[in-house]
Amino acid sequence: MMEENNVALLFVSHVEALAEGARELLQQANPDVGIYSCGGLEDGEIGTSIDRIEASLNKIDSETDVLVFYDIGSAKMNAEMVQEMHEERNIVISDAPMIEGGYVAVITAGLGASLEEVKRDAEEGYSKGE
Amino acid sequence: MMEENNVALLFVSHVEALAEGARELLQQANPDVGIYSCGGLEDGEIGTSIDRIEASLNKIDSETDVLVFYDIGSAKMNAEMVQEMHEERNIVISDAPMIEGGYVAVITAGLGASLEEVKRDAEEGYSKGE
Amino acid sequence: MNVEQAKQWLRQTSARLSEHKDELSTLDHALGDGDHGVNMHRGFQAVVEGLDEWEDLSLSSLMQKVGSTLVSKVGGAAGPLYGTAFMRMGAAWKGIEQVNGSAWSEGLSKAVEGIAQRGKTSTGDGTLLDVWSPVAEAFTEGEPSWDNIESAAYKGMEATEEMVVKKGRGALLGEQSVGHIDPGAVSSYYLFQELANTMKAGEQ
Amino acid sequence: MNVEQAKQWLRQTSARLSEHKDELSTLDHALGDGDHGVNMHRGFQAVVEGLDEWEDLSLSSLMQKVGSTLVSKVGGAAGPLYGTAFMRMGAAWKGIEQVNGSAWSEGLSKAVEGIAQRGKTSTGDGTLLDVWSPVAEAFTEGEPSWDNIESAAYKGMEATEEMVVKKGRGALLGEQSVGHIDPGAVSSYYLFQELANTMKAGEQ
Ligand SMILES: Nc1ncnc2c1ncn2[C@@H]1O[C@H](COP(=O)(O)OP(=O)(O)O)[C@@H](O)[C@H]1O
Ligand SMILES: Nc1ncnc2c1ncn2[C@@H]1O[C@H](COP(=O)(O)OP(=O)(O)O)[C@@H](O)[C@H]1O
Ligand SMILES: [Mg+2]
Ligand SMILES: [Mg+2]
Ligand SMILES: [Mg+2]
Ligand SMILES: [Mg+2]
Repeated sequence: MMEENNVALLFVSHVEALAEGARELLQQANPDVGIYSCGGLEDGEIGTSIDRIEASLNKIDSETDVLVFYDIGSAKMNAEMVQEMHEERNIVISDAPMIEGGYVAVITAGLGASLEEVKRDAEEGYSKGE
Repeated sequence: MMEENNVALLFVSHVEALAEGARELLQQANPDVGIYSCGGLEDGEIGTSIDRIEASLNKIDSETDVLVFYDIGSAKMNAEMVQEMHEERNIVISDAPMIEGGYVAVITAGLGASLEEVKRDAEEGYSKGE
Repeated sequence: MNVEQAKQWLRQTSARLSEHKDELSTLDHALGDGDHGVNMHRGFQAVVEGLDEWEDLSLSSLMQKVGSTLVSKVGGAAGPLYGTAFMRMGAAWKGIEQVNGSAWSEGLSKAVEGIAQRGKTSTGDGTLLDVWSPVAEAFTEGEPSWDNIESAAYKGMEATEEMVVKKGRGALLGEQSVGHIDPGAVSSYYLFQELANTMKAGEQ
Repeated sequence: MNVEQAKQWLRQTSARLSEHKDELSTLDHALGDGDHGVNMHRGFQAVVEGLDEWEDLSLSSLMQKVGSTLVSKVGGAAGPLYGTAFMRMGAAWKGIEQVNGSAWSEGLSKAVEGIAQRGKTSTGDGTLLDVWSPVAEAFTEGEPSWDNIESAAYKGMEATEEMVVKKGRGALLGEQSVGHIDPGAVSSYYLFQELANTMKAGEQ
């Protein structure tokens, strides 16, 4: 029923459980969209690791566009470093609220929207409450 | 250094790991603020349970004001049911983005802000990216 | 409807929802997260398990118990919505042993009010309310016409296919939500169809 | 500074940061999440472990390695910031075996540029940049005055106490961030003090 979609979502958090929990929640909303997650440091401490971000990225087909969601600022800086290291890939970082924007993103990505559309919808199309 | 604060934060998610990961991330930002979490169903499935929300609420001193953050709409409906069942308590539900608003909330709650101030800051004082 | 008939209704509904578990989840896969069948099955299983324990309850208390069980067990949006509906019926039927024409009308309109409040929704939003609301209106002061009620439920369900969903997860799809029947409307149709079946069997 | 002095500098910085781990975390407790000491300790531990393996690297490659190690290991905002700073110094010092007056100036101003880009920040925001920037300016075309450099770092660090923090976690505190020295500024001060110590020891 879903159109083929070419945007994968990557969730980068300071806490592994948070990233993985987000993935689990959003994957349920559409099992066909590629959703990846990484979080925490090797030693289980709170933080983000570019090695883990890269490892997640390497799981995604290199032709697939990637929209990255992050929890707080330093995760974004690390995501930007990985983005710069992979200029050959189409990676975009979203400033949308990670869970709420991510939910919109999985829906629109599932409808076959482009990376730019998914990013815009995640940042603007999010609504909560009434 | 922190003033006494009288606002506890409660994170309600469809996924236990997500709620608990949020708690872990935010608790680091201020170990002195009361942060509670619940998520998922008894059988490990994705969903929210008013029993779990109530159990978390019961861990919080009954004089303490409670600001509830939720992930998606049906969690809010369940939180509202619990809120109605406990009219004797001061429980308010925030429509702020759960992680980003929660981060602001833990900071302002830690500075001794009132429930209304914490709610407002979480919903309006959140900024991401630049 | 007396308390025994209510129990019969709930048992039949539970069986019906179990049978249609996969169908409901598939419908929810298009508009939501694909768990509506599992959710309703989980909730009504718990209700049926409860029925054996709730032996001596009045009709009103039974409805309250059903409501709180659904709220606790369903896990998704349908939980607080169905739960509120049953609790409001229970409240409306305080002291009533046998639900008749006006009590039906009163109970169902309170249920509809509860769903609308809980879901912050109104008819036309493409949700289960689009079944509950015409069903409530199909109850008149006189004795219910179960055929009318069933057909009101059926038409309400069918009508959701053409609606742009405004509430719940499906709302994110915008115009793309058109063309799909709402899963909550379908489960509600089964609920009312089994009500009609139960009551018609009792009339014979 | 030759490659051996650079290694000495890094070793001394690592020891210094380990000594002050708790102090840095306590400072970060007031403005952030209380992990800056642990983060810097983790990062520079990994650098020191690397030094033994990176035996035959040029000064430029060594700086690059230090930078990428810090990015990988620090875990907090300081990781990409310090990491970018070292990588930019490495890039500026391509083909240079001995960093002298103008190379220092060039390397540090590239580092400052890198931090400003990475952190989307500028001086006065109450961050480590408020140490790095005056330090870069204290390097002139001639041979460095290590006393000047150390005092520029010290003054830069101290100045953060009066600033409203505009970037990083401390920014959420608004006016309440005034009265606290920025932890990243303090770790940067230690870094440059150990640079001065190392270079002054070499001069004797
Ligand atoms: N705000 C709402 N108002 C009315 N009905 C709603 C609302 N949100 C969801 N629903 C109903 O709930 C159904 C989905 O239930 P379910 O799948 O069990 O929950 P979830 O969406 O949390 O997974 C929808 O098909 C719709 O009929
Ligand atoms: N955007 C930024 N620009 C410049 N420096 C920053 C920025 N964000 C954080 N910092 C610096 O990083 C320090 C905090 O580092 P650290 O505690 O290791 O990271 P985190 O805040 O992720 O826990 C701050 O004291 C500040 O000097
Ligand atoms: Mg569902
Ligand atoms: Mg669900
Ligand atoms: Mg920190
Ligand atoms: Mg940190």
